[in-house]
Amino acid sequence: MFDKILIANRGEIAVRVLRACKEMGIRTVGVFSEVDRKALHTRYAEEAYCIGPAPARESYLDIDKVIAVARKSGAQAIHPGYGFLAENPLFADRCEKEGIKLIGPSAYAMRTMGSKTLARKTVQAAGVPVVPGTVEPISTEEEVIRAAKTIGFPVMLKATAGGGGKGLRLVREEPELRSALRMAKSEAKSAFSDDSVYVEKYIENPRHVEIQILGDRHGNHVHLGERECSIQRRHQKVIEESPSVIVTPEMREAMGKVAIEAARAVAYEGAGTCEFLVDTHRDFFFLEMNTRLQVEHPVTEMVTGIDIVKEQIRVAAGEKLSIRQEDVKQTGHAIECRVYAEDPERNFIPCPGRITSLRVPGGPGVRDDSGVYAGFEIPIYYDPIISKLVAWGKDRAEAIGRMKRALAVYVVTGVKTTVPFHIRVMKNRHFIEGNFDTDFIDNVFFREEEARQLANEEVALCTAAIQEHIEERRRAVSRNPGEATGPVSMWKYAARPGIPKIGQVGR
Amino acid sequence: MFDKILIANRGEIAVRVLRACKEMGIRTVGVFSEVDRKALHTRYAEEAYCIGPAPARESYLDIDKVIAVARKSGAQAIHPGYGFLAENPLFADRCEKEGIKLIGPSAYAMRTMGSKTLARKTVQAAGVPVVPGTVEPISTEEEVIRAAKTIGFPVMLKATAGGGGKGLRLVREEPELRSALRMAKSEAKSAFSDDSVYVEKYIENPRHVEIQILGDRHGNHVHLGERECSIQRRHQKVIEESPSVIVTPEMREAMGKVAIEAARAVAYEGAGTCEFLVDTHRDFFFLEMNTRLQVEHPVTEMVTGIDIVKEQIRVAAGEKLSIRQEDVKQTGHAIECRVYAEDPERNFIPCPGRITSLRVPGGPGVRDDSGVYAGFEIPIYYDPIISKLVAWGKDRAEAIGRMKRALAVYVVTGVKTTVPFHIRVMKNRHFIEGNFDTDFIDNVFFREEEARQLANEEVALCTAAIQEHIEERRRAVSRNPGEATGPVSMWKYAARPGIPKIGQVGR
Amino acid sequence: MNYVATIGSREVKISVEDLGGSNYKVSIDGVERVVDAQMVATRLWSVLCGNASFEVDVTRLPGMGEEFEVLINGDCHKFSLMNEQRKAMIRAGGKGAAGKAMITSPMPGKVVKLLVEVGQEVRADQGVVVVEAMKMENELKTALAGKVKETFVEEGDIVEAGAKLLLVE
Amino acid sequence: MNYVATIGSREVKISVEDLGGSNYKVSIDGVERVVDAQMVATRLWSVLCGNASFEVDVTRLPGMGEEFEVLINGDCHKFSLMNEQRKAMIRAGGKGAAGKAMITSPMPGKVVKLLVEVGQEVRADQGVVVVEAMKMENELKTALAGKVKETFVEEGDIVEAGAKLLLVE
Repeated sequence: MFDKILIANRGEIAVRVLRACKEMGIRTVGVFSEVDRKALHTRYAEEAYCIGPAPARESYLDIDKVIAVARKSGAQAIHPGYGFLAENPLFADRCEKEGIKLIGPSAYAMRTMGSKTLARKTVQAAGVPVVPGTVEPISTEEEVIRAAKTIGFPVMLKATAGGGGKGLRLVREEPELRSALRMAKSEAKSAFSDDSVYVEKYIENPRHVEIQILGDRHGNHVHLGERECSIQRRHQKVIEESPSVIVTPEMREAMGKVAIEAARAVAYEGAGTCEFLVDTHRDFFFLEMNTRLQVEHPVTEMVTGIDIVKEQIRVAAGEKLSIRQEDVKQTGHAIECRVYAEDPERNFIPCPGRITSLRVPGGPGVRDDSGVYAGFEIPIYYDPIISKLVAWGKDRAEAIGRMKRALAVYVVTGVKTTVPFHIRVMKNRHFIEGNFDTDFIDNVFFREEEARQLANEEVALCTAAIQEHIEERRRAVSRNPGEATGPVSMWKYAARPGIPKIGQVGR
Repeated sequence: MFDKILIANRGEIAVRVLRACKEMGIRTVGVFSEVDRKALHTRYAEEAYCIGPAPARESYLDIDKVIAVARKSGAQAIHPGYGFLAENPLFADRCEKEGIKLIGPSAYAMRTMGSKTLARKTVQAAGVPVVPGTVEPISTEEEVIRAAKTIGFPVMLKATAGGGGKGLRLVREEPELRSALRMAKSEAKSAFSDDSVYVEKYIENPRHVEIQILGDRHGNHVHLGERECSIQRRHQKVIEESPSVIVTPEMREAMGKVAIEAARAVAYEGAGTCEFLVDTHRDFFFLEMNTRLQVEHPVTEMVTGIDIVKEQIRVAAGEKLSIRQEDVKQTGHAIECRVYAEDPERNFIPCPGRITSLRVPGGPGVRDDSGVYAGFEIPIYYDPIISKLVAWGKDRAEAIGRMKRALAVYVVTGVKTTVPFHIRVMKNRHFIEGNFDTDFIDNVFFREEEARQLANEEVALCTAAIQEHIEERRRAVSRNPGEATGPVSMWKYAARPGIPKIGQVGR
Repeated sequence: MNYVATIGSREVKISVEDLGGSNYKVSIDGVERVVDAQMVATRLWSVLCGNASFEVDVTRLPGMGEEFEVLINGDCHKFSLMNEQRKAMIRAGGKGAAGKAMITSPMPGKVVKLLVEVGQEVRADQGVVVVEAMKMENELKTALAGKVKETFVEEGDIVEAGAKLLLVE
Repeated sequence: MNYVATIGSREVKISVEDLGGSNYKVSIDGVERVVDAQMVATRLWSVLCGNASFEVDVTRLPGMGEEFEVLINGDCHKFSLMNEQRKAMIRAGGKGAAGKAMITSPMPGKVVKLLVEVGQEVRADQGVVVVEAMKMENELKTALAGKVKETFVEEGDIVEAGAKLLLVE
């Protein structure tokens, strides 16, 4: 086993990996950009090295700097988390050259699965069903138009190097095609430094179901069942759950088998995920394989009891998988809500800034994977994820109930978050009934929300008026300090012991 | 099912019950004393009523006031949590008279099990093994001395109405007896308003193992396996776990059967716990039955997946138990550390005061059952419990690893807590090996701790010196405001963006 | 103190009176109630309205105009709230700024693209500028149709939250 | 700035020099190192000592004397730390208070019982007063043997943390 691991990431996922290392008694090395000196991952690592200025290109994406820290600190392995260098085969090559173990699959597996078109070819050869579309990446507008016409509208434009919903565009009719292509390419360019795209048939009302797999270098592979990620906003996953309400035991077995075939096709080592689209007939089509730890891995951990990050580390150290397929059991139901620093009232624009207070929910069945703390300044340079809130219940209804009560007391002040959005989803009838597809949020949920009457308006008005009243009184006192003993802060007012005079009984 | 439940408690346990109610969609009514207006349970309840001044006797222990709130709010049931009115048969009688369902066993069961001596008689008749001792409560010093001599020293003095380690005294030799009796009586008087005590044989090197049971009014009883509570400080449980390292499957089955017999003997309804002492030969003796939810119930919930509070509520509403004995499975291992506002460096004296900052650990397998928040002022009037931190792992080693890493990042400033104590226990060799009895902390652990060398002394010195240095600079600036733009707060210094200049690589 | 709240097109009169401690008598359109409001964290209030208990997160938006966003269990109430006297003053003064729309940056970020030029005609809801923050590009729109009067930033500029970007008339 | 730390009977010389930002050159008994100390919450510091990262919780005890308790991952370091000049001044002034022990209440609570009377002889480590807080009775002891000189409280009194209870000489 490794003595020391470098975590080449930041935020919640770096903290997640740090936790696994600490639990295993492995020493940890963190890296941080200049704006992340006080970030949680810098605080929690046992050693921490600054690797440059805030822009990721000059720090977290700089292979030379990361390797230099690994050598200086004597780390034997690097965990890349997700994003940044996680699926970069050049980084995998470099680690191999330096004799440092990258915790993840081989550069070959990354290259094959990283190219959507090559991945399609490879898994198709292994007998995995895929969505109809182009097999080669295409670059000119004319080629794209020709391909789209051949496949038939609606089509999806997808970045060849894509992931995380970036460089993705749905095109329903031909006239939209050019502008959509331009935007897909520009996003792909800025996100992946590669603007090539391909075209796929768009499946109507699809559900997004993915299979978590684990493999070791001794040829063993298991799957840990499925996650459903159909609650998406603009093709970005926002809520995930396991198991999926539409997956039957037979379907799970079939999908698991196919996912393992896909993994075997590239001699996959470590944790990976095969994503599928499921159509209304419950037929499933391979979409892509993510050759890294997924954001949503905790839902699988909660229903199986398996610590996926620890398994990653063990197999990277050359150990055999500690579990066989027959040991994997899904118990109960887990749901994850991604809490972003975004303003749901302003079309989810990012809200960097300082978290002035934070209270994280606890209690039975609730897991919070966070990368922030009260007082932390969320930088503008990186993904706006604050935390992943996960709730487990013995069944889906209990999980929803727990998530609802946990979200209701999740307090983040100073920046806006998506917590209110999640509360609304948890109360939505279609969500509760399990009746949704990947377009549910954009097409159904927001429309229903607009028509909704808000509750407790008078409480909102009262409280705002009282706050304003206290503020005005405070300002008045500040202007006329002779009238009082001194300026009075809001906090002082708030903390002043007062005996509540209403609602008392029996005195 | 009930529409509305009143929670007649405060702090973490009131919050725990509120969570269960919210998850079940049941409306909640909280009660609070004048110092608890801003307590978490007051904030989280959907209705909240002030029931009087801070001293519990005038608020949380005042039956009339609690009943008045129940009637005014229309609550159909009352959950008493633990402590306060939870095991008071007079309260149970009163609830019955008022037609309000008390969530718990009958007044008869409380009376029988509440009197240690009556309990012993009752369970003995049902074939349950008990510790040798007096069967009747005794009150005069002479009687106590006589009984102790008959049983043979060492003996335990125990409050008849006792619980939670209060009113408990070990007497090894006769000369200690009088003073021990006086203290036991005085503690019993102030804790339970009843100073009668009884005498029991003291079992050397015992381990404390208890069985969680559930019963409904239809005559069904199940047990949820055992908890071990041997990590005690002065007979107060501080760390609990499930399963116990010394309990074999056969022993579990035998203890479970006996616990159910004890419960049946009083037609027990709801959640209850049979406590046993286990001697070095793994023989077990009934100690007492707690007729309420236990502080340490979460460890059982984490290994069984059963929400004990929800089961309490369901059976109180007249439903049948939702689980049969064969459905109960222990999976993995869970450990609970009670985090108290106490100073482990000063003999664990209570530390009420304002929590200036709080960061609660999260991530996989960690549950925090807390009753406080950053900014909350812990009152001097009640139990000093802040939170219960629970860690689950697939085995005991993983649970300890998780607990250790969770405790390491558990931040509470403003008041001292027992977190550092727990960190030390998690690192203790005997604890890790499972080699301890109920006197381990007092007799072995503290002695080993005294001899220990502290790590990182130079870091401690550096940081204190830097803090002092900044403070002096700040004071200097305040005295000579002309030299700077104004007084500078510590926080400003701390938050000042600075580019770390050390440890940078690759620039 | 007397206030006027504007919710959409509705106007509501509110008055607040101190009762000592953290208790206030609040009347909304003449209906009185006693409210116990305790601040428990920055901008977060524990409110007892009678015996009903609420957690209320109050944000007063920066900038001119007393715009509030109040969160209660996932519901975001948006309204403006103004001291009655101030409201009256502003009314008397008239709206000098009618027909103008200043586009400001809702967050700190980088101006990636100006989609319009000075003098260009724009329709309501047209995208006018793209600001990037946290790896996301955000197209900002003009609520008002008209002509671009002035731009205050160039592509590549780093801007603070609330920074003026361009003016539509 | 120069300091003297006293750990048990050991004395350690410490000097701190600003390097700008949050960096300091700290020397302990002549051994220098660069320390990056950032306050991340009240009294809680994120410290990089070279590249080793620590979370350090620093409590400066109230009362006279610069007594510190510093927590690092469950280890509590106790020492006094004093500006060198101040230390020198105090030394020059001599210890007027030698042989006296003031028993103070370590927490807010209620005085339940005075176990000794004025004039009574006490031995070191003898319990002298019982203070109750949070349902627990706490027997406070005198570290010093001697005679009870004065009592400042009566049974039943509610006392603050740090309140004088009695004096042993």
